[in-house]
Amino acid sequence: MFEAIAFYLFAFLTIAMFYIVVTTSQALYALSALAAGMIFISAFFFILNADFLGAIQIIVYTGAVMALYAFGMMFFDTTREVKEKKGNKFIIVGMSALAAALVVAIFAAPMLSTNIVALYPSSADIGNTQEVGMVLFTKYLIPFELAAVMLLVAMVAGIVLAGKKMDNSITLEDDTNEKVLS
Amino acid sequence: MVDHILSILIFFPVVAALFGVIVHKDSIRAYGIAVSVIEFALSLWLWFAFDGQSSGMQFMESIPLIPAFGINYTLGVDGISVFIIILSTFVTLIGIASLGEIKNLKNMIITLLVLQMTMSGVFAALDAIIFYVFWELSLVPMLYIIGAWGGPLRIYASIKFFLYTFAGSLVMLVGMLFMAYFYNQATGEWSFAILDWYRLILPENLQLWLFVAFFLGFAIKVPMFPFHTWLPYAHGQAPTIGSVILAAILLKMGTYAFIRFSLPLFPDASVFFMYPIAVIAIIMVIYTAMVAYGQKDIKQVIAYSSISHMGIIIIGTFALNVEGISGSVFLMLGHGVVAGALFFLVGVIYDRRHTKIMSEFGGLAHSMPRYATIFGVMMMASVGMPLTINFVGEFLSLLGFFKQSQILTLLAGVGIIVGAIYMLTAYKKLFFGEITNEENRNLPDINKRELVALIPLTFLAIWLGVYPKPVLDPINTSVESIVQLMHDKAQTAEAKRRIPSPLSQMTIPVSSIEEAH
Amino acid sequence: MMEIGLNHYLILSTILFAIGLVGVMRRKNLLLLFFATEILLNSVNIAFAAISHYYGDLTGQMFAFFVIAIAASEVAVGLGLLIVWYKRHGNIDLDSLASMKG
Amino acid sequence: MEKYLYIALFAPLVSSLFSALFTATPKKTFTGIIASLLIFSAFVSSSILLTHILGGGEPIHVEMMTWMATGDLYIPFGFVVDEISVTMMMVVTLVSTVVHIYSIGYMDHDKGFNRFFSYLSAFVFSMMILVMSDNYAGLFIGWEGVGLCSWLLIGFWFHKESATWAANEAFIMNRIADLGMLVGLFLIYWNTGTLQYEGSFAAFAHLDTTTLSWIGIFLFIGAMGKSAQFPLHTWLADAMEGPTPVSALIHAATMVTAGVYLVVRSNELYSLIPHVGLFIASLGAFVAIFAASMALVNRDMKRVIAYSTLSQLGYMFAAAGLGAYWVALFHLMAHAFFKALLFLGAGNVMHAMHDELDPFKMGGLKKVMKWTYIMMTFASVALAGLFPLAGFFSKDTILEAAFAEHHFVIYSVLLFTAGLTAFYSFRLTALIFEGEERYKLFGIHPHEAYKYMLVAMSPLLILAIIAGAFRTTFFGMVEEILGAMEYHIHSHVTLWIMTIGTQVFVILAIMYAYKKYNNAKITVPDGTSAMENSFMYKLLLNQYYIPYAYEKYIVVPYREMSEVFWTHVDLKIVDASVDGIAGIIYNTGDRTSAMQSGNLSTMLKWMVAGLLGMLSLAVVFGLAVRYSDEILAILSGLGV
Repeated sequence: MFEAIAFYLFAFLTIAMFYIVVTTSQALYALSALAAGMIFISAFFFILNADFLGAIQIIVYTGAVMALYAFGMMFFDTTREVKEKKGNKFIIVGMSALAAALVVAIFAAPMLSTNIVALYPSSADIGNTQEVGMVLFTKYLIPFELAAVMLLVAMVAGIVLAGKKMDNSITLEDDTNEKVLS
Repeated sequence: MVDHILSILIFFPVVAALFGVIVHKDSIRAYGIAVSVIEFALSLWLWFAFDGQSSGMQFMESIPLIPAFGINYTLGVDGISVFIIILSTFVTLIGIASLGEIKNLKNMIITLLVLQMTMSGVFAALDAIIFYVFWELSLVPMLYIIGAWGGPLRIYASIKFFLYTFAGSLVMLVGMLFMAYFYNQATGEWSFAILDWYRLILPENLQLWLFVAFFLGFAIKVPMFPFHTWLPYAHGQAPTIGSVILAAILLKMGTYAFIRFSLPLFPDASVFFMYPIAVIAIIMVIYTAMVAYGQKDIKQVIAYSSISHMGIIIIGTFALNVEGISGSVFLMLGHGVVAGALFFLVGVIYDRRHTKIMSEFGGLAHSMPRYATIFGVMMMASVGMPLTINFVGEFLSLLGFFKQSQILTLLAGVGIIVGAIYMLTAYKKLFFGEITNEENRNLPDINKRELVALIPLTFLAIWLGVYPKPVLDPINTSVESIVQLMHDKAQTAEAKRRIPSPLSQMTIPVSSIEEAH
Repeated sequence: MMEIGLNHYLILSTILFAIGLVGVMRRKNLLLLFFATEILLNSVNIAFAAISHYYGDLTGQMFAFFVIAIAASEVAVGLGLLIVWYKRHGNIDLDSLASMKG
Repeated sequence: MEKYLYIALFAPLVSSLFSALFTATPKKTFTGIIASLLIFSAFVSSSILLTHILGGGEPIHVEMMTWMATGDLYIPFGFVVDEISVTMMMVVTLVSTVVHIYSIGYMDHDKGFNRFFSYLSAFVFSMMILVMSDNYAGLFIGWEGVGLCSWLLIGFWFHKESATWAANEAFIMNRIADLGMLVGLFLIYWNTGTLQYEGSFAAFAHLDTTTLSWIGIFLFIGAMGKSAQFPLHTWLADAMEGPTPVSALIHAATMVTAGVYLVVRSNELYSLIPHVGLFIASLGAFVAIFAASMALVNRDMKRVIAYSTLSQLGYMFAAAGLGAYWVALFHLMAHAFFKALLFLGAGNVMHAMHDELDPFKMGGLKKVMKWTYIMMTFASVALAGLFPLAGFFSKDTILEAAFAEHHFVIYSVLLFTAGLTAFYSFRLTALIFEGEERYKLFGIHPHEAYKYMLVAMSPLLILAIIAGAFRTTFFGMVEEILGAMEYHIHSHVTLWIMTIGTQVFVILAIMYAYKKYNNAKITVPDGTSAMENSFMYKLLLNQYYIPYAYEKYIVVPYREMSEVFWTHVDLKIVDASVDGIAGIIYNTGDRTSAMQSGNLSTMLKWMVAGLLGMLSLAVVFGLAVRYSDEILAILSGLGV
């Protein structure tokens, strides 16, 4: 009962937040709503007994990613109202809704849903941090290490791109840049 | 060394081509000739070491490439393929020896050597995947030859040539993959070896589908009506050497593949499709001969005549008896020699006048008598004069098909009439009459370099017409084993009847012409 | 209705994904487009976590975990590129990026 | 004896190759002399072989080497000298020796002197293969070989448009017939298992009549082309564009008789199918009168003789078709002698008249060309069939045969044709040699031919006179192989009446011709006289409009159809559809590249659309799998 209430509550909140993200014309609202949505999502993880994942969600998304976005936004003129394109909203929303409906239909289809029905619907023991650690450092060790390297590379890339020689482009070359580079 | 002679034949030219890159361009001609002489000598050695009495594959080599899927590098030749390989090395040799002063001679020679590799590879391959690889690889040098040294429309012609044949062979590839899949279903193992596939007896409806898949690939290559339109463009735009090799060897890949794949793998389907294909072949023979008659460009005449002759080869192949198939194999050689020589001959006047339009000429027999003589000999060979190489093939092909259908053979035989019409008319336009165009009056007669190419071809055209036995015997041996295989594999009563066993003694059937219909 | 099953989570995930799709399609500002991609990634994460839970297998969580790692990298590099672009062109408007026109 | 066989066969080849060596060099008389000597040696060998056969010797049969062998097919280069082939060999080598020697003089001033001898000897070689081969395939080699040489020789003066056109026409017409012959060969092979004469003849006896008839018909189609029978006859008259010795050798004495030879050689076949034989005889009789009628009015000396050849070939086919093979062969031989003589005489006249061919422009030539006059007159008498010259014996026997076989229609047609023959031959001699010297109007100074040319012709003259004497010998020789029978009219009275009646009829025709054309009033026709404007005259002069019909209804439509096939069918339909497919693909690319606007949100929209499409497919397939049984039921209900 409690689980259901929590689910519906957070579901409503998450949808609302994300709806704001995609509709608002103020970048700051969008950022704030996104951060809120991320936190609400972590609630699902806690409900699902994925404690570690929930923690990661809060730390990485709400902490690191949002901070990055916040810093990023400082470079841009965020006070200005975001202009939206005049394209046909009906098509966009319609297509998205249709896609969602189809996916739901696929899930709801009797013969498929029987396949997807949970094998162990309430195994409460699974999902604690210890077990995650066990799996992560045995079965998924190499992907884990690779992810670490990837993050490092991404960090370096971020610094190089945004950091030095910010007056010059290093990805797009044109006549003015050639002298600098050479 | 003789055990690996096929590999050497295939890879020697390409290795030589790689070294050719570093050869100085002044000495590249000598280098090219030397390499092709060695290659030709190797192929002659192959003939020397070949046992004409044995019907099986000889000089077999096998190296596993992808053992999990049974893909092996398997080579081998029998009486059918060995002569086409020799013809290909021969044509390459005289082609390189007679190359004129063209731009980028070095690139041309390297391209020709690579082309030589693919040609030997196609005819020596006994593994479907290896066959397919060489089959497709052969397109690349030819694309390059047409596209780089061709006439004004060369880009269009080369792209058309490439895409058209490529599209067809992709369907063939699907057929091959399915064949291997079926082999896997039947035996539990994977194999792409043609000899393994020979042992399969496929259900008839499956044969029909696979036959069609293979047919598309082969028919475009041959080229059969109505897939023939790439050929006139390719010939019309290609430089002389390109046309020669295209007509002499590359087209033969299609007809060779019919004999190597379609007939022994799908005997029932071959019988089923015999009449439709014969009708197409007859259309090819007569229709393209008429189109050839309507041409204004001498090279196009010969290009269309090639298609017409390929029709006779197809007729012979689908005679499904020893006489017809031997005839068609022999006609492949004959057409290789004759069409090759005719394209050389057209190249001769093109070099002098830079035009191929027949109305520009006339009365050339006055100014170039030797040229006119050789052209005349080759023209007569082309129209199937007895004691020339083409007659043996045409006679046997038609003779073979006569057993299957008398009316259709009669129609196909119309080819000898219409063939004479366009050839004689073209000859008349080029050589007879007074010299009308002053530019033709002082044309130099054929020179030594051109004679190097033409004398051997002329000699071959007559020698093999008078005494075809040394070539026909090994062909016959191999064809007999193929026909026997088809007879044994045939399932339907119709197919058993249509494909006679060559081993059983021939009985003299007492039948009337009505009964046969 | 009150018993929360896997389907509930999947449907929620789908709805969030649809919202993300709408954002991806209608946003013109590149930064906000990035936000929308985050929504997409997160919606998938919910599905992973839910499946992991209901199947009793940690693999789903692992995937979600790596998705988060990738999202973090993406943001780092993406923002860097965005800043470079902004320095050159003075805006981060999608319509100004059309050099891939075929 | 085999030695002589090989000499007879290969001496002409050696001669041809020898002359071929000098084709690029200016005229060398010795090539002509050596070629003539070599052909003469072939003639001597043939004579030796003839005496061997006449002396009751066994036929000589050699097998030189294998030509084609595959499957059950086995074709050797085999040669046989028996009664039939030795006759033909004698005719061929004799006439060709004469023609070779004659040509040394005739081609004296021609640039292509050496080339001419090369071609001529090659022709003799092909003809020898044709007559000596012991199988149908070998015969076909010679058959095509003579066709090739005929093409080369008709088009010998290749700078002349008309000559090359005639050469091509001859070759192509022959090809049409060759196809029939080829089909005949195929039928023989698949029904008897061999192409050897011996084997196939032996097997013919076991075949049913229908098959045999088809074989006979197709072989005869081949013979029709070579022997220029209706409707494939037009090439022969046009072939007169070639040098006259060629006309004498090829288009009178030897090649055109190859068809008769084929029928005679296949006598064992044709005697089994008398109804086909009757058709051959009827066609022969028709061609005899048909060609003779065209010869009546023609104003080209060589064409008249060509039509006469055609007409005589009709006689031979009539005889062969009626089963009188030996008569046909005998007439073939006799005809070869006097017709070659006639042609060579015509050659002399042409030379003298500077290639003028219209006899109306000649006249009175007997004063300057005495020997030619004598020879041509004798040849014409022989042709007309007057006693005691060769033509009488051979032609009269044909008439007797037709009468004895009770084919009175054929008999009367042939009899009437004999009259026509006499008329046109003497119309020609009268116009050329008698009367006013009309040539003077054209400023021509005729002269007699070289002595050695006349000497060379003399054997033919002698043979044309005395060949009839060999009738009994000949009959004795070929009796066995041709199953010959003497044709005896039951009552001697009838025979005498017939013979004398024929003779009188022929003499009357000759006299009428002389009366009409040997007078001073003959002028060069200018198209104004009543006769020239009559329908019949025009019809005959235009060869019954058959060449025009061929041109209009076959040649021109063929050419136009070729053009249409190329420009419309090949380029506009076949190729255009290929290009169309390629174009559709190209255009699809062009159009859809608008999707690739470079604008991210547009592309994203397309991506989502694609996703949507695939999801829908997933749903559709899912449903299809779920309800597959129902779908199958519905489809089967619809009859799919």
